[in-house]
Amino acid sequence: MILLLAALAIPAVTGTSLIVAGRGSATSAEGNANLLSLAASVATAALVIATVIARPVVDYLWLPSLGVRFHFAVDGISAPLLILTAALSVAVVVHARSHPPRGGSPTTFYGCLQLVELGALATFYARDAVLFFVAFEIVLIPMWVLISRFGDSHDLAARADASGRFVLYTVLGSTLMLVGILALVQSAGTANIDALAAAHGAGMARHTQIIIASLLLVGMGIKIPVWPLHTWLPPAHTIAPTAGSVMLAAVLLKMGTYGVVRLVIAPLPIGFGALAPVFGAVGVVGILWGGLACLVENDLKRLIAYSSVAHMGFVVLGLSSGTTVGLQAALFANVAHGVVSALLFFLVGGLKERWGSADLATARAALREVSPRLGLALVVGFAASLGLPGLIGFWGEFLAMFAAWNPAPDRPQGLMRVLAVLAVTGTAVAAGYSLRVLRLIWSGDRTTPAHADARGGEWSVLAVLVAAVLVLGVAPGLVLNSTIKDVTAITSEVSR
Amino acid sequence: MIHLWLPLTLVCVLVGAGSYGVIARRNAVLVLIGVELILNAANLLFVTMGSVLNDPLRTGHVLTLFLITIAAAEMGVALAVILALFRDRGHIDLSEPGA
Amino acid sequence: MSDSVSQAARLVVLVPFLAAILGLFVARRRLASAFISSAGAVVSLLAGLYVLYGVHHGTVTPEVSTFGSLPLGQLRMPLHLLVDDLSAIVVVAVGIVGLAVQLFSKWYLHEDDRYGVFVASVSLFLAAMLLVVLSGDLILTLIGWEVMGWCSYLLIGHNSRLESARRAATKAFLVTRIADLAFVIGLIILAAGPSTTSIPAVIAHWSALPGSTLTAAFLCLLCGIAGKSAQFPFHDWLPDAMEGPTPASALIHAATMVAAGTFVLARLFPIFVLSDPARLVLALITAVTMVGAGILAFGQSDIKRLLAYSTVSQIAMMLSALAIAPASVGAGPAVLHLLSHAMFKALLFLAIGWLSVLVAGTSAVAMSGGVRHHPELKLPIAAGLLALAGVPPLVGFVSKEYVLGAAYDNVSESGSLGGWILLVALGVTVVLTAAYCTRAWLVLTHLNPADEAVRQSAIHDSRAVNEVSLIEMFSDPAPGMAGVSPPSSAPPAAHVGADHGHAPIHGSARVSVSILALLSVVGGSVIFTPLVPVKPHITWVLAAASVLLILAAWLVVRRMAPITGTGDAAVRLLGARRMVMFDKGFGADGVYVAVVSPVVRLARVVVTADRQVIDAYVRGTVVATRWAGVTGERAHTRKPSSYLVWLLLGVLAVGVSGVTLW
Amino acid sequence: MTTLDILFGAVGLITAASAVLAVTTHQLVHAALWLVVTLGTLAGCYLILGAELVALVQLLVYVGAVVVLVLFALMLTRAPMGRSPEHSSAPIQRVAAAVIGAGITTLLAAVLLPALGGQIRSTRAGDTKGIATQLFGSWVWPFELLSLLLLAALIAALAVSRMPTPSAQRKSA
Repeated sequence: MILLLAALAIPAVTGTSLIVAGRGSATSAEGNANLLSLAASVATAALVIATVIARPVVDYLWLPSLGVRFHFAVDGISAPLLILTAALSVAVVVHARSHPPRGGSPTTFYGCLQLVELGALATFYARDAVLFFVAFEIVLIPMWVLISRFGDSHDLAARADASGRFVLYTVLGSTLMLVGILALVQSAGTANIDALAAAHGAGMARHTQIIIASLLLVGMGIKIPVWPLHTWLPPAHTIAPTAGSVMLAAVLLKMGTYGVVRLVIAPLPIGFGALAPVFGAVGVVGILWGGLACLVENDLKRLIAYSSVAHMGFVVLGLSSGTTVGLQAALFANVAHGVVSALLFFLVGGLKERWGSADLATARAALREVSPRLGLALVVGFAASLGLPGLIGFWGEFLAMFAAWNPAPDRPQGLMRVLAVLAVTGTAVAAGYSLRVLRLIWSGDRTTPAHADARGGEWSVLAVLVAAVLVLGVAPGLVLNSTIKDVTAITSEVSR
Repeated sequence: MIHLWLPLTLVCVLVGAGSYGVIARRNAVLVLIGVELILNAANLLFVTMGSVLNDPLRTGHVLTLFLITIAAAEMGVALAVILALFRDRGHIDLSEPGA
Repeated sequence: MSDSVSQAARLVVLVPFLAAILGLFVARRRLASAFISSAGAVVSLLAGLYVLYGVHHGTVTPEVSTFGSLPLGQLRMPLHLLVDDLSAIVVVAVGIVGLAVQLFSKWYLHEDDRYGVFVASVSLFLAAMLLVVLSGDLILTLIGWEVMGWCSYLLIGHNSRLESARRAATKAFLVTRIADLAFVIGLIILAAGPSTTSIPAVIAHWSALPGSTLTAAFLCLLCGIAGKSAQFPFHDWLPDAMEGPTPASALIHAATMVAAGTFVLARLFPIFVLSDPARLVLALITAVTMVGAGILAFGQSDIKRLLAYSTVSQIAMMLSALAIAPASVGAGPAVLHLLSHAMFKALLFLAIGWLSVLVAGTSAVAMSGGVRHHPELKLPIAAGLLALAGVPPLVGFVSKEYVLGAAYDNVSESGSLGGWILLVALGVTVVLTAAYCTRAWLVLTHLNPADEAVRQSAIHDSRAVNEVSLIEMFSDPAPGMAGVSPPSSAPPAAHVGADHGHAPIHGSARVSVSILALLSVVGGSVIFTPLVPVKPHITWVLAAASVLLILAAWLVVRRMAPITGTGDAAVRLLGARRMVMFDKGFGADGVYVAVVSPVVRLARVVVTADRQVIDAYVRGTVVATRWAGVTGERAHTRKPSSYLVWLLLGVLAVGVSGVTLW
Repeated sequence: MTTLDILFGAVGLITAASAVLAVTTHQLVHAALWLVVTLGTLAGCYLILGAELVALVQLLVYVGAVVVLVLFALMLTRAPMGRSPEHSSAPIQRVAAAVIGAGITTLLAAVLLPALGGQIRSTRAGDTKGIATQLFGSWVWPFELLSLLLLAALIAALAVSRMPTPSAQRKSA
């Protein structure tokens, strides 16, 4: 219990103290801030792993009049996401050692990173719907600061536009989500996520379920993001600093899908079942839309953002199938996208710093020739991105397609099969854009202008992520075994 | 012995007249007169209920006394504001747009 | 026994995989990577031999678990290997070719700075191919299938400094990937029925209910197989893939990956045979492919591309055996042809690669008379071409006899439409194969006294390298398309001849070529062993007919071959202008481009729509908010008395609503 | 009908009429004077209801002090004497005012009369002693707070009237 509280307290205390105390922007402050937040992240990661193993529960009454509890716990669904969050928090700090933040006080930068970690961890720990919402909102402002102050300063208007768009869009989503959560808590009579899931929507009328589910799905759909609510993502990623992009893609987007599992699928099975075809359809449109956009997009960071939209489309498709396979697929694809997008954004962030821009139309030295390490990481990253079997991206995508082909009995089978076929087509588009990028920047005969290869912190981060892509690709059971018990509880399917 | 509908009707009429005065008047002092009428309606209601209820604390009467005092204070401040307004604009016509 | 065989089966896949990972770590050190990759291939081959031994002597648990099944609710995914006589023999064949290629590439890529990466990719490729062969689970098949595709992307694009190699690699991967879409759907359909991906369970489930669903699944699978095996209409990536280094071509595009489709279908043969429509479609595809590719092979101006098209034709032959073999015959003929093709085609590629290093090019012009100048190559190339042509008693003859026999059985038993079509197509293909083999042999052994002087000076004077390519340019006026630029597949730094820089051939490379040659000659005797699932028999009528056809083709081509020039019968028969068309594969590439460009156009539409339509709503909220703000500000008259009206109206409204609602 | 009813009805009618006149008259000073009448008769109402002390205070403070303040305000703002229609707003606003006033009257009547209007109650006559005891007993702290409020209002009024106005600032600038 103390472990769990400490895992939340460390980033909270470090983050606030860095932001409040660190006014000086002297160069010495930077190193100290980095060391402090590195120590904090490592300690948090250790504690998170300890909580995943020990599974403690923290449960206090928080707001008695509303019945809101200060209730945190770990289960199989949240465990992989917690580890992902903690590990990437360490990674961004390590990466920032070799690529220091620009544009503001470094203490603010590291403080905001800590707060983002706090919010994400608390979201995944929370077992109370209202508490979940509070945690969900914690990440918003620090992330806005990261984008608006530490983002790409070439075009200040674009930076203001991107950060404003991020905040307004997500706040809109949060508002809808809050209304949905309050309605859910009101009509189900409890805010306890486990109790909500165990009830399976018992005692709630069909139309109530549909209304609440649609509110929550739109609200979280903005965060995921599903087409057509995705237009905040490309600018935010393009502008955000590397650390911001990584946390945004790898952690924040996951909070949306995690919320859908926790607050829509589990407690509102009938309502979600009614909306699932639409939800799955927008997911598949997102797959194709994002993939096609990647085929002609010329800004590398923007391209990866669109590929995120496509990958999250597979998660959405898996969720909408309503079977154990689909949920397993979605949860795995969630983690997979976290790892792959983190790898790609670390890479592209480093490349953008080396090149000065992320424009693909400019002729550059081929990575394979001048920086084989970056080249290797890029090849692995894009191979995983196109869903190559044996790498992390494959399992989620394939299983999602399988689940869509074989949906739960209350889903329209014909439509879901059409969606499965379209999703398969999306993997070919993914191959198209991945090879396009590789052909443009990885292979080639140019060796000028030369740039340095990855070393030190950057290389170790990339190498660890590449290893994760391989290991989870070869042994997907690591994640799937963790989630299966709670997933079968949600789908109430008998596991064979 | 008294029928309660009599004072209560008077209360309603006073409030209605006061509201009319607040809206229909342009001169700030006249608006203030409307406000005073509404305030007095409240007083009357207090006194009525204070007289007919067996309240050992005498709340109705005591609060009316307080209200009368507060009304005096309010009047003083309002006068000061109106004067300040007059010095600034040269008129106290509330249907003219403000600065 | 059973346990150790299971272990060996796991090692067969695991060792090359580990060799690939390790190889990446030591990629910069030549010797270490050569050692690791070769050792990986050797261990894998030995383990494969042990598995083969175990399968035929002793009890074996056919289903070998790997890393446990995945927990997926109702879908059972055991992820196990399947060890039986079918997989064991193919494992050994793949292992032999793999080892030969590893040994050969140490010499062939002697001066390549990315040798380490190359052999690591080859190791990974081997692991993937062996996984496909040993797989007892559709998912493992898919994994191996796609990883092979990715490796072939890496290997074709090995020389990524060349635009043509980059284009060929991208094209190969995209074409196969698009075909694989259907493959994936086919697998999903197959697995969805019995809710498991285990191949024995899938076969058991579907044998009980053949029907349109099964046909749909197989049509989807056939699409993927046609892509991977370079069958019409996906065939055009394979000739372009000759941009890759020759050892890679030998391994991937001759012996293994392109034949993987045959293996997968052979694996699923018990249920494939139940779907007549799918079999007819396969028969049509393979008939068109084998004849078309044979014709194209004859007209190629580049010997390596000739081999590529002959591969396409031969693969079609293997698949055709599956399309027509009666259920009683089984997948044996196809697998036998797969094995024999693996041997002689790998041999041919390695030998031609060897020659290409010596003469600095793979075009017919550069290679003309090559065997005369390098007599040590005479035997292997002759063995390879004879086996390819199907001359008795070489391995090609035996396996081709079985394929023909399968067609004959089909026609004589049931006389299906597919059987007749294929019997005719096979006959034509036998002639065509013999014709292009003869042509290649005549070109390679051509001795033109007039050219001899030029060639001699070319070999001894390094400046004359330019002249050689000049001659090529004159005789081959359209070097435009990807695979046509002749010297590209030689190592970039290679000079002409063994005396100019490139190291003399290593002993190990020579041995590997010799072993393949030996197997190509005597490999046919495998039918007398229990190692392959066929009964030893020869249909004498067919054998005699095919020998006669081969002889006729030989004589005709022999007569057509000119004495002057390069001794190329095709030039005389077709003329240079038509050969350009052959080199372009009759414009198949243009068709692919025509497919891609609408997609790119659609992508542009999507990006425009993203910014102008969807984002317009977002920007629209900004405009709307601003408008509401301005309007709201206008509504504020700044007149206190009108505010008072609203205030009291509000009070009234709240009061009324309160009273009425209460 | 009791005697008190008749008395209250008479006084109340005067009160209501004068209140209406106070908000409708076109002469400024008349408005103030009608206010005096209203407040005075209201004191009479209090008397009838038996609240002598409140009635006295009403006379003292309201009629005595507040009305004087209103008259001062009128004079200090140089209000025009005599009839002038400018004191009232535009006709449409007056219509709105009438509607709202009538509405509020109706609303209050609809709430108060059904709830309490039907009752006949006796009033406590001359209970000054009880009020005084409570005022300086139970209510002493609010009473003292009120004195503070008065003080604050005094100071505030001073401060507001001495405050430099925006236009004066503009002039001096």
